[in-house]
Amino acid sequence: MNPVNYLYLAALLFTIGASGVLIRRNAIVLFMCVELMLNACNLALVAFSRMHGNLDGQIIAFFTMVVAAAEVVVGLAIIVSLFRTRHSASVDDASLMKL
Amino acid sequence: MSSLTAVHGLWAVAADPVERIPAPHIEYAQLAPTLIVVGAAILAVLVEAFVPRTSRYYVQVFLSVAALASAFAAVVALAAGGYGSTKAHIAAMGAIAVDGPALFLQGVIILAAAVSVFTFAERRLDPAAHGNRVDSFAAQAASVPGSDSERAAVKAGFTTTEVFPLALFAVAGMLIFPAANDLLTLFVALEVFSLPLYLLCAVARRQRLMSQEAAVKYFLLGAFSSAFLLFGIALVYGYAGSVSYARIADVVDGTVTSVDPALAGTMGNDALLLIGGALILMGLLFKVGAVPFHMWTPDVYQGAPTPVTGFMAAATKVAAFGALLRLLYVVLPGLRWDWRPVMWGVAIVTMLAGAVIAVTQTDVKRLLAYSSIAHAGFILAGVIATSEEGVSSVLFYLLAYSFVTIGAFAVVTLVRDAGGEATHLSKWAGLGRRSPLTAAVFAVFLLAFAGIPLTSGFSGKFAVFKAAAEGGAGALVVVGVISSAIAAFFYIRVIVLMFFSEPKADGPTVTVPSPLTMTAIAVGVAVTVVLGVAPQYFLDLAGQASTFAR
Amino acid sequence: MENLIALLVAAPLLGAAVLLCGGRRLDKAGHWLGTLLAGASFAVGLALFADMLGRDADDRLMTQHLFSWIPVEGFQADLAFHLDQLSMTFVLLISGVGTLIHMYSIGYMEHDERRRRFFGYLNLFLAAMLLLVLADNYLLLYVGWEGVGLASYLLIGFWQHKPSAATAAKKAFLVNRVGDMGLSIAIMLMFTTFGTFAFGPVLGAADETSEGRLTAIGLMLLLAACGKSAQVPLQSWLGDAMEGPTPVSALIHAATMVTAGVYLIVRSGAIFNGAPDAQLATVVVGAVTLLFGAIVGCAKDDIKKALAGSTMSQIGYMVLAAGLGPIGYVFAIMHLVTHGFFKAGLFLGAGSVMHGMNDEVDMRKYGALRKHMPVTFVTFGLGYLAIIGFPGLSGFFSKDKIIEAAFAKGGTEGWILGGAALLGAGITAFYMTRVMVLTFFGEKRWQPDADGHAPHPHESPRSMTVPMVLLAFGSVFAGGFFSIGDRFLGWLEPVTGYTHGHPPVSALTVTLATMVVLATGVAIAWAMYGRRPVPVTAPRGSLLTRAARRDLFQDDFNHVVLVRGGEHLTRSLVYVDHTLVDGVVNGTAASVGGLSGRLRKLQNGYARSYAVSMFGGTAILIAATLLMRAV
Amino acid sequence: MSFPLLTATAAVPAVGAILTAAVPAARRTAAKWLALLFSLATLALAAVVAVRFEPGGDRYQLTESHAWIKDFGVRYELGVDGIGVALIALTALLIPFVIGAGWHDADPLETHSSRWRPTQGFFALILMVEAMVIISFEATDVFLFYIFFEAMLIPMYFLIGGFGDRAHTGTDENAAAQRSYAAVKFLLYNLAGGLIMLAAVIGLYVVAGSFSLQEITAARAAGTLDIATNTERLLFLGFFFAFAVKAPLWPLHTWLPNAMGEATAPVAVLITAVVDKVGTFAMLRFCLGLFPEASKWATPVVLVLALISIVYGALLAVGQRDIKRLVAYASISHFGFIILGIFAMTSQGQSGATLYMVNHGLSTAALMLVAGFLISRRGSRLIADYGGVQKAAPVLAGTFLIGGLATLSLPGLAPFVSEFLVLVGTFARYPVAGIVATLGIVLAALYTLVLYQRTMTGPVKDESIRTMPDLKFRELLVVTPLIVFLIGLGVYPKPLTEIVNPAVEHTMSDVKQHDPEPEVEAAK
Repeated sequence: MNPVNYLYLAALLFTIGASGVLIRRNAIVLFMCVELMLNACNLALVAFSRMHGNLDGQIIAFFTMVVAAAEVVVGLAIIVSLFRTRHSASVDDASLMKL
Repeated sequence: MSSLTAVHGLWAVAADPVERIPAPHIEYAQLAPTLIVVGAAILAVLVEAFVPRTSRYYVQVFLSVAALASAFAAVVALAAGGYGSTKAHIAAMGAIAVDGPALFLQGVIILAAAVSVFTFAERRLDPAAHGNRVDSFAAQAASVPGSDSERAAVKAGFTTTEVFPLALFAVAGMLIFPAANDLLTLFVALEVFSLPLYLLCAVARRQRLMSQEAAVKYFLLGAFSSAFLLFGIALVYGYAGSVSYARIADVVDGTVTSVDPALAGTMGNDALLLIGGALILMGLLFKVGAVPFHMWTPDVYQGAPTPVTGFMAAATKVAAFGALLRLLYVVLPGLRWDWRPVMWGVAIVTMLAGAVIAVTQTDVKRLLAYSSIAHAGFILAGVIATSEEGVSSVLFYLLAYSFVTIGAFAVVTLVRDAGGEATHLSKWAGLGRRSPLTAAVFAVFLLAFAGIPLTSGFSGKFAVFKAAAEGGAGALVVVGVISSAIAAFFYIRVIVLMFFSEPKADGPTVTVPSPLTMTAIAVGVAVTVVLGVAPQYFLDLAGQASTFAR
Repeated sequence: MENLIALLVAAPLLGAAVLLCGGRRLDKAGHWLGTLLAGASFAVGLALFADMLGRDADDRLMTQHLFSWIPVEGFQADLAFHLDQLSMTFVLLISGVGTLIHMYSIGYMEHDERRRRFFGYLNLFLAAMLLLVLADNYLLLYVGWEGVGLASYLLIGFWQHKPSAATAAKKAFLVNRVGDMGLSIAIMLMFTTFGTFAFGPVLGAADETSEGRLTAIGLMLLLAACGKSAQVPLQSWLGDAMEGPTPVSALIHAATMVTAGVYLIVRSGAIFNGAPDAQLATVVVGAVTLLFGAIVGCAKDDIKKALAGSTMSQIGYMVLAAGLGPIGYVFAIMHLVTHGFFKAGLFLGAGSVMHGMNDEVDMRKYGALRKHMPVTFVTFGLGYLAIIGFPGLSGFFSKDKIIEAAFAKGGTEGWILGGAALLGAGITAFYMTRVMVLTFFGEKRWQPDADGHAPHPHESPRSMTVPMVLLAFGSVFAGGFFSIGDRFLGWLEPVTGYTHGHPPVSALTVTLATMVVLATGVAIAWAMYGRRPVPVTAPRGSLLTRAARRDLFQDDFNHVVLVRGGEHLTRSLVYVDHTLVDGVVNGTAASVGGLSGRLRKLQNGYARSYAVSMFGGTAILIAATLLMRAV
Repeated sequence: MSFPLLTATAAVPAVGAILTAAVPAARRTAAKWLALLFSLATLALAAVVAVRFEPGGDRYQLTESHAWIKDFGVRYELGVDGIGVALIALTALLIPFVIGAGWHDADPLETHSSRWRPTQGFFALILMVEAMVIISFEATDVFLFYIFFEAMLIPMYFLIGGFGDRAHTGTDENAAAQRSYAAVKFLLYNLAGGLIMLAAVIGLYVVAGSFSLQEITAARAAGTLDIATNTERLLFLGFFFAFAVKAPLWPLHTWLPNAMGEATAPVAVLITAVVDKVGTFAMLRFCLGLFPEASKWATPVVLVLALISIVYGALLAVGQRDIKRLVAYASISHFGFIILGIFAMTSQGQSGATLYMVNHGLSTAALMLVAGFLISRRGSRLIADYGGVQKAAPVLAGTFLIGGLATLSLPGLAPFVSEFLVLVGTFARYPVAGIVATLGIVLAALYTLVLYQRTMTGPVKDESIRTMPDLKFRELLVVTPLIVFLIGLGVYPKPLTEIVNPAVEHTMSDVKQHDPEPEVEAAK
């Protein structure tokens, strides 16, 4: 298959993820959308890696996974503590500070 | 580039029998500043695990200060050893640059961090709870505010001493960020300093709802932006076939020597490079707080515990601008004609929007947040100069700006009423009558922000504008002075409020802090004045440090 | 001898400084000191006069250079004095009459607690006036010119607690300032024309200059003269200036200061000679004013205001004469001197009357005073005869010459001017007779003053009557002394120049005509006021009378056009400044504020909308980057 | 190396400011005396400067030059020409009077907390302003000048906003609001001007590569530095804008009435007599010196604005109800004269303008300080609240009148000399402008005399005026020397003109202008 198609897929996934961030309210879902964007990046990286015939892209993908994991740890901690305080995981509820 | 390809290029050698895996060549001594901080951070985690609760605070503070001090000593030693100028080079197999801008910014970050740690460690501002001195951080961040478990934690005298290792980790990330010499390191460093900051935002003792909200917003938007950054990395990698700065630069310039067919195919596709570059730029502009990627700034600055805000405002900006400079000057100079107009637009919008929106703010911390946005615009004007003067002016500006910022936020921590810090501007009315010294100090910081001569703010602004004008960006200078004039309005408004309004009867009081915060403020004032009156030495430093290693 | 010139100015200046700064300690002796220094100045003047008489007619100019006043590149103004026959005439008049009036004031101001200050101001006036006539350049003249304006301002408003006095003082200064504008423009013109404004070079080079320039300078000088000498159209202040104490009216607003305009024109003769248009303007101003003043004088019931109208009219004669050029210069000055005597005498007489009548000024409340104030009556009467030009007295000689000279102008102009001058003489006779009759003849029409005190008219003290007597001597004999053998002409001619004019009719005819007109005026006045009882409150009178009472509506015109208009202008400017000039800036600030208020609404607190902004920003960033490449 | 006299002249008040600020709260009288002492020491040094200055010598004398901020191309370069000497002398002369007149203006109220030290602050700020003004007059480096030109706004700002006139027309809160409005307006106007100038300063460096006034003027004269016409004009506008705000020139003037109205009288004097002079001084030194061609290009517009200022300021002064605002508008009119003289580009005009700066300083100081004494007695700034003061306080009225007469440029007093020189200088080149400007003479008489009439003459207004005390010894001590100077310089301005003339010739040669020749060469 034409490697470019992988890139289209990656772009599509990335856009879906981004749209999800913009549309969804639940912090967890939002967060999952961000993860989707990261994975879209991974896909692109791996595809490029293959195109260029070096491993850099794939290694970065591994790093990305680790970073994503770390983000999950930190992110969930924050989201959970917010949920416990507010009894709501909607990011729209957290709008005390504005203007 | 080749070194990176050599490390990662296992694909090609896997078929051969493995006799010896060549160990990567790491110049540990030259990476000492970062390594010391990382080491201290890990040690600090261990301290959390093993040192008894009562003495943790002291051990942590000592450890942090000691680590930062020795890291700074290492930076100075490296700089003295010529690594900032003649011996500047790329270390760690191409991953990290040891050169003038990196060392200068690392020095600034470490100093800013050290001063911030003083404010983190401040325990005299809030009244003691159950006989225990408390700082700005929650007794137990995990417990729900107002719950039994929190009360129990307060009663037991718990404190979130984890802030120190978190801060150290963040510093470590920041130290790498401006020195990162490939896109992967850039990304990792970004995450290393961002994640601890998200957490630090969430652990305020008072007004935890806002603190948590700030953390959530910061985290989600930060993650969102880093996804963009990563996608940009992917595209640029796709374009150049490498993530190494030097290699990408070569490909962009077309000076690359050996072109394989795949590279030839992608090189032809400029859209990859342009879109990828724009996405990376966006990731960095987010951290810098440039319009329209600035919207997290006011909310996060307001919600985060004030010492953290000060730290974040100063150190993050330094690190992010360092990375931005390196990206634009080392990786993308060949694309100058593409990114300069765009950055012009960003700088203009940032300067104006920051200044204009700040005019109607009513909260000191939000006000300072918008002011930081405007300042980001001024610094961008220097970035656009694309000259060595541009680099040195930005370096100088960052030095000047970071200390003023930390000092200003430190003063904000002092003004308190029953509900904690009194950040609403109306409560600051008449502060100058009640506490002339505090108000005067804050006024000095505000004047520096406003860029009044004889303060560091003026020297910095002048340096940046001069570089911009010499770089042919005269129009930016004009916009800059216009927005400075607008900005002056709200700084002046605060001064008016403090000095010319009658104090309110139930107004806040100024708490006398411990020597820690006093030191932080005093350093801020000293730097402000010295850089305003006799900046030559520091300009020299910045000037010598303005060459990037490639 | 020449080094004494400075002393003329210095003596009264010293007096002013000492009296004004000295404080209460000098209250007792202040008036003596002031009078002494005025006398000293007169004595120095006499000494210099004697010295001057001893010289040849061509060598009478004395100068004294004190120091370089304003030395600036290309601009040289010196503090230097220029004493020639013209200046000498003025010096003697000013210091002489001035000294007499100082003496008079000792008695007149006896009961005023601020007498010391009054003498300080008087001394200041003398110093400024002497500086005016002694200056060797126009800029220094300007200093004296404004100095007398200041002294006049201070003295008119001497009774500051009276709002009318304060207003009159301010008005005098302001109207004079309009004239001063003319003087300063004239000086500027001289500077650009000649590169200097010292008398010698300017007047010496006048004939090398284009007529246009000279006309401009002349007109500006005329404007200045109009202001200081109360000529139409800047005459309005003089009537109000009578708010000042009477000695002030006598000295400043009759004898000396108001004649400064005439001095200026005569002094600048060389310029006017080269500018016929300016001369024409001058004679027109003079003729109009002499009629204007006379008409106004007819209608006033206030004795001082009637005299003020007369002053205006007499100065009109002088200006007319001065405008005639070399034919008239000498006679202008001669009339000026004789007028100095008789008008000062008349004013002092009026002051004496007021002194005895509880400061009443309305002539309708006088009547039959001749028995109660014999000295005043006689001196006033002599002054009266002098001013109407009774044959043999001062006014007869000087005024007659002017009327002759006016006819000598020639052509239609000459007839018109001569006719106006003649008519003026008749009106003068009318209103002066009216004053005389209302005051000293007829029935007692005395009224108690505001506090209910009935007046007890009495003769004034010696210190007041002696000056009056001395001035009366001048009024009687000065004209004859000057005219017989053309003494005055011979004295002044070297300075002002003289050409003999040939009137279309013989001099004798003119004199006779004058006599007829004069007699008619006296007769009509006697018929109207001497033979009929005079009502205490003025009747409504004819339209002309009412107009004349209101200064021919000239003040009303000023009030409506200048004062009201000015008020509207300033008020609307205050509004403009506040709303427009300030408004633009405040509006800018407000619109920044408004923009800020609107922009901050974007920061709505929802993390997802922040993400939208980032997303959109990124899209723009990418689009812009791609677009840049495309362009 | 010789003794750094110019540095010392600026440093002494600066040190004085620091020491005064450090005096403990309870010892406020000591602070006053300390401040007075330092201001007198500055005066002594200024006198030494004036004596050491040789009118026939180099253009800039007593020069000092040290490296400062190499990276910005900035040197610490000081030097004075005659104009600078005159203005330094004026500044040093006026400050002791300002201090003396404001002796009690900043005494703490009982409601103040004990840590608030207004007195120390007040006098320290005055000295700080003095130091900064003096160094601006001395600086021959554009950047150095700019620094202090801007920095002096801050102490001025605190002086205006922090120590308002205690004679309020409204409630306390209202007064505080008006005061801070005035202070903010002052600062923002001037800051905006200064920031525009900053852009031009940077631009100048970019085109000239130096900040040294002497270097740039020398290079321009020698033709080695060629600035494109449009660039020069833009830079000129940047500089001029800042100076026109400071001076202030119509229509950038509206901050002045507010500032002078709300500030205490001594501070108002400081604003108009001292600080604003930096603006006109800088026009003469920097606008004309650095951008001669652009200055000539802008002359018509500047002249028109100056004329508008003259007439407009005077008319508005007539329309004011507030004594201090009236003086402020009068000052606007006078600044119009100064600017007119500068841009007439004749020796007389420029000498006149320089003298005008000095004389206007003295005359406004006299008028404003006496007005301040008056206002402090009655507690009102409204003209309508007065009447008949001369009955109760003749000396006060007399000094007020002399101040007023100086303001209307009565011959014999110092302002006349300068006003006439400006008029003559303007008329020589632009007759119409000269004639329009003479309108100012009439209007000046109008507003001054109306003010005097309404406040001092007429029947005594009320009891508080009947019992009004006359000038006290301290007040007399402040006013008398000013009057002596006004008369002295009116009669014998030669010492001043001798110092100023050479400097003006230099400026004239900078702009390559010659005085117009008279039509007829009169026989001298």
